Amino acid sequence: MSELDSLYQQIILDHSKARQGSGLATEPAPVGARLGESHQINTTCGDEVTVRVAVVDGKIEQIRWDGDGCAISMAAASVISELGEGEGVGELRAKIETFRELMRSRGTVEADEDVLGDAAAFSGVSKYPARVKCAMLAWVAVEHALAEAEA
Amino acid sequence: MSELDSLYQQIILDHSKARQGSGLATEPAPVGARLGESHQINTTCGDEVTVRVAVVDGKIEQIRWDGDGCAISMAAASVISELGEGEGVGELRAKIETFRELMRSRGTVEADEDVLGDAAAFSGVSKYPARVKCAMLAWVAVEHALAEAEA
Amino acid sequence: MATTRSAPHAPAGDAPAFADERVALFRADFPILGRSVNGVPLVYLDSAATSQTPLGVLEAERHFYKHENAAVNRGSHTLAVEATDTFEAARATLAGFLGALPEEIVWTSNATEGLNLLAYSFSNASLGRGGQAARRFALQPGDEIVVTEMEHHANLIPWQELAFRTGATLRFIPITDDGELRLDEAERIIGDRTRVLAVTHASNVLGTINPVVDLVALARRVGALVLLDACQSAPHLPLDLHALDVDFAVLSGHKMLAPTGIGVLYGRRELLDAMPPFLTGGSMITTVTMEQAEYLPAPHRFEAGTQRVSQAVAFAEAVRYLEAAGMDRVRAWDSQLGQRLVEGLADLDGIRVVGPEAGRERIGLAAFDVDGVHAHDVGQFLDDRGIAVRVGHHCAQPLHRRLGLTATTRASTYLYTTTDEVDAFLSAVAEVRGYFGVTS
Amino acid sequence: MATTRSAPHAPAGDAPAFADERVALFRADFPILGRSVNGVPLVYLDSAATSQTPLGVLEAERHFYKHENAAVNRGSHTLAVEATDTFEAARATLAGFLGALPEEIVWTSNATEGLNLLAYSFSNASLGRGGQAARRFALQPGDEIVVTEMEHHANLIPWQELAFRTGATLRFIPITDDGELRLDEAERIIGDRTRVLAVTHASNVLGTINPVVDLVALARRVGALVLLDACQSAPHLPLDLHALDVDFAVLSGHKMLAPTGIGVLYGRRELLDAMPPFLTGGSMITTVTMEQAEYLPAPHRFEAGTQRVSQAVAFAEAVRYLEAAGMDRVRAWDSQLGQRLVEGLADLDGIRVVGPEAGRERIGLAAFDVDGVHAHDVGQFLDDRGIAVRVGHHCAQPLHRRLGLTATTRASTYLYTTTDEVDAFLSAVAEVRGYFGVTS
Ligand SMILES: Cc1ncc(COP(=O)(O)O)c(C=O)c1O
Ligand SMILES: Cc1ncc(COP(=O)(O)O)c(C=O)c1O
Ligand code: FES
Ligand code: FES
Repeated sequence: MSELDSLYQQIILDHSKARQGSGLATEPAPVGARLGESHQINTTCGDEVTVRVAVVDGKIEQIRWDGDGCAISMAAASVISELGEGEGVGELRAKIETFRELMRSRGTVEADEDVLGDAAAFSGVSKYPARVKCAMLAWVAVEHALAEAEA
Repeated sequence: MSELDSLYQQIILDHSKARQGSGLATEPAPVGARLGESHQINTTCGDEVTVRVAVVDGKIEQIRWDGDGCAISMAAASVISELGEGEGVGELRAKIETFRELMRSRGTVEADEDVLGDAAAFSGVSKYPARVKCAMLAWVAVEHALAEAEA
Repeated sequence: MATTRSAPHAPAGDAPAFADERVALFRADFPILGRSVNGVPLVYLDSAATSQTPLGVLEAERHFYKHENAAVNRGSHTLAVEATDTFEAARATLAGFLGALPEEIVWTSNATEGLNLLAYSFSNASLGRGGQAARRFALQPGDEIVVTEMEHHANLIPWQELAFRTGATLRFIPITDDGELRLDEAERIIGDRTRVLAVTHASNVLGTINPVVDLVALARRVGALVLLDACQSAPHLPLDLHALDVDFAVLSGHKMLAPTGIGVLYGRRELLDAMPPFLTGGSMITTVTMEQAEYLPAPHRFEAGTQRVSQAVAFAEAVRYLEAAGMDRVRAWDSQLGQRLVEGLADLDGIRVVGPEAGRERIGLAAFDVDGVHAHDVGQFLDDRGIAVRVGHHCAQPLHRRLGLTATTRASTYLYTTTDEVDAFLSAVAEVRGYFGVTS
Repeated sequence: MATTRSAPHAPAGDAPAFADERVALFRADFPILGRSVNGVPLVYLDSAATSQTPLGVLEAERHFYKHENAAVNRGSHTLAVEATDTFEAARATLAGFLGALPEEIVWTSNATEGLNLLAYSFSNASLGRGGQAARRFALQPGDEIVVTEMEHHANLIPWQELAFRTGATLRFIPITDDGELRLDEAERIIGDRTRVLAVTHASNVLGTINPVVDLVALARRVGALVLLDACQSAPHLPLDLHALDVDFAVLSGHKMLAPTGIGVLYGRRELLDAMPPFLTGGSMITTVTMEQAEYLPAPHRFEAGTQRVSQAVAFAEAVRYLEAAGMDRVRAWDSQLGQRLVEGLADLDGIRVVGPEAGRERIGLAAFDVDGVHAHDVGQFLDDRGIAVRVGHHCAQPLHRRLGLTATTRASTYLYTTTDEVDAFLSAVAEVRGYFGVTS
């Protein structure tokens, strides 16, 4: 697999097209849930994402988002939305941390597919420091939204 | 004669100490004369000179000045004060022009002592472009003062 | 006044473009062009962001440090006198290149600083600094500053801030869908309230060359000051600022073979001499007390503190390099490559080039959108082939918004760019949509 | 509070000065030191104006242009990523050298620009820019800015202008006849109205090193911001800005082996993040519409337009050179030569050295008046012997006025200055009055 192909793995390209959880307006937030929202801008490119999380009893019921950006950022939003729904807040936080470490590793850390699921496909991104922000954009937004939901 | 000695010729050192025409207050301007005054600053060093000329019937009766500066600038003020008194305005203007050309010549023009008198000793200055402003300071002031006297 | 475009002051096409052999000779002066990235040879198509620097320019700077480095305009020892001569000679070289007088050339860090210098000097004038002579630069509520929809942020935000500081209003001339200025609108907008017209000579996104002559005429009619952003024109076309009759112009050395850290603000002599200072400090004053300071005439009034001496020396050498190449031929070459870019891109499916269509005048660049693929992904794909292009909003967000885009991919050329490089780029672009699985 | 001087934060004398052989090795890195002027070998004693640049620093810059030059923080192609990494690594190197964080380092053209950045940012805050967070930087009538009588124009005129723009009052701490700050007066002047205290660390004329610790304590007592002009200290002493606990500091690369055109503004992180921008344009924004712009956090908020990339790279290399030499040893050497200068001059008839007397701490420079001979004539005489010194007011007119002088002659040293050079200078000065026929 070429460097480029390891960046744009098929899973990433697929997620970037069939975007899980995309559309804040399409489905209402579950009633009774604690809601948190976060809007993040990638300052290098100007791309933006808005994420809404709904938390019930420490469990994430729903992650919905709107945004526009490159394949990496859209796929990352799709993946966390899929991965996060149904997770405990603490567990997802831990996964976000694991993902962040993976992204910062400059290719030195092996992704654990058991923990990260489809997000393991992003390991190639860590070799492209300029693209790490793309992968992190929605994940950071989820992190902030969770903090708001719990505040 | 070394380069330095050709810059600081004895005539210059002498004039810089026994300053002809120095002292605006020491002697009043002749009554009935047209007066002109000019204050010039050498922006590279901050030194200043103020010159007053008194003109009667197109002839320069008196040149007096106050100022502080390096040996070159003080000597140049002394020399023009001595040289100018008794000259016709037109003649002195011509001499100032000749002096300016000499100063700008970077050592390529021979000074005519018959025309410039003691000012011919300044020919060495032209090889020190940074010092040309020193030599010109009082001469430019006289030029401006003459213009005012004639206005 | 007609809204048709008048010819630029020196029409294109009167000089032949370079032969490929000549370009090969240029390339030998730029070692970086021989490097490889990702295991393939570099194809550098990002000169509109920053150009590369030839060895001779580096050598000029090195020579300065090995032989004459000293503080200029301050010292009186031999070294300082020599350094000052070299520095002022560099100013004269730039003046000659731009059709200006040496006293009209102010050194800045880059074009951005030049624009900020103007905006801050005008707001100082608005506060009364510079007295009566500077009143013509003072702005107040009701006054208008006019820019265009195609400006780089550098020629937009400083004016927004000036408007904020003075209460003046910022207006803008819209563009056509083809990325040309709407002169009919310009004529309507530039009116009695207009005090400053700030406009780019050539667009760093569209490639459009604006009709400066017409715009100056509109501004003169109402007595407005005209600022030309020459960042993208000075590197690529012969410029004669006196002939163009603009009041101010800015440019950056790093876009025209010089190192970073040096730029030029041009201002008509009597204007610069009347403007209040911007940066204050050493080397720009005559007399200072604890309470106040008096200032030198231009250009030194605007050059506070120790100057970018070796960068100025290098900039002059860069300009000599361009003069030796011939600016009319540089223009012909860039324009030929620019056309090749647009024509090649127009032939591809799902590609939308912004700016003037093929066949119309443009500088050597083309920005485009790839349907279904984000510009950063396009850039990444090209980079994998060693092709360096710029992606994003190119510091022109309002323009992109007007075009209905958030980002584009831009390829730009210079005198060292080869036809083969343009072709390699075009064939790579042809593969982008397939790679990302976009088929529609 | 006592008015006695407390020790500077790292007392001199704890490291040995260089051996002559070490200095000879340094000199081999500076080809210009081997040149001659007027047929005699150059004796360069003007490093306080601008230092010379070693080959390794030039080589670092050349390497950058030969291998990685590209626009930073904008591009996403490989070259741009590499250039950005190199540029940001240079920032981290400077931060390490100064005892600061990388985000606290803003690149400027020189110290003068750093000071103007502060003064303009504060006046923008005074107009309401930056909102509530920036209120602490806003000045109004009744507020006071305090400087000292020994400031360089760069640390005086920008504050005069800020006072003019905001209605604040500028006050100054006087000096003793020996050229030391009057701490008793400082204590009286720095009061509840004081908003900013701007003071030089080391004087470029007197050689005095100011008691920063005491001054910071006085400012903290009243909640004033403290700016340190580190132009003459950063090149000559180990600096730890966090330990000194100042809010801001400025310095210039060209005084510490780097090329011209690069300097640093240090600001405590939370202050920089709260301050409104100064220069505006590209690369410092997040979102821009035709009407307004939103800004990036520091340091990029203050770095508008294409940056001085290769100069930053060179500055980092210069700092590595100094670190390799050892800043404590640089200090010891400069201080030893400084003492030799003062002692030698004090022995001569008709010479008045300004600043602390022999035996008291000073950096490696001495400025003096020759009775009966104008400084420019002294300088000319020395230049004829190949000795390059600076003459004039050294951008400190108010200080000279305080000393009753209009101009002085200044000799200054650096790590490449030899004891022999200082001695050659001293014997030449001994002849000056004789040459000009002053006998009294
Ligand atoms: C104490 C001091 N402050 C400020 C400056 C100004 O530095 P620059 O001219 O590099 O901006 C200097 C040097 O000239 C200086 O010695
Ligand atoms: C049209 C235009 N104006 C202004 C600028 C700003 O130039 P700089 O970043 O060198 O200040 C640029 C380049 O980025 C440009 O293309
Ligand atoms: S390029 Fe904008 S988020 Fe990836
Ligand atoms: S040095 Fe000032 S006039 Fe000569």
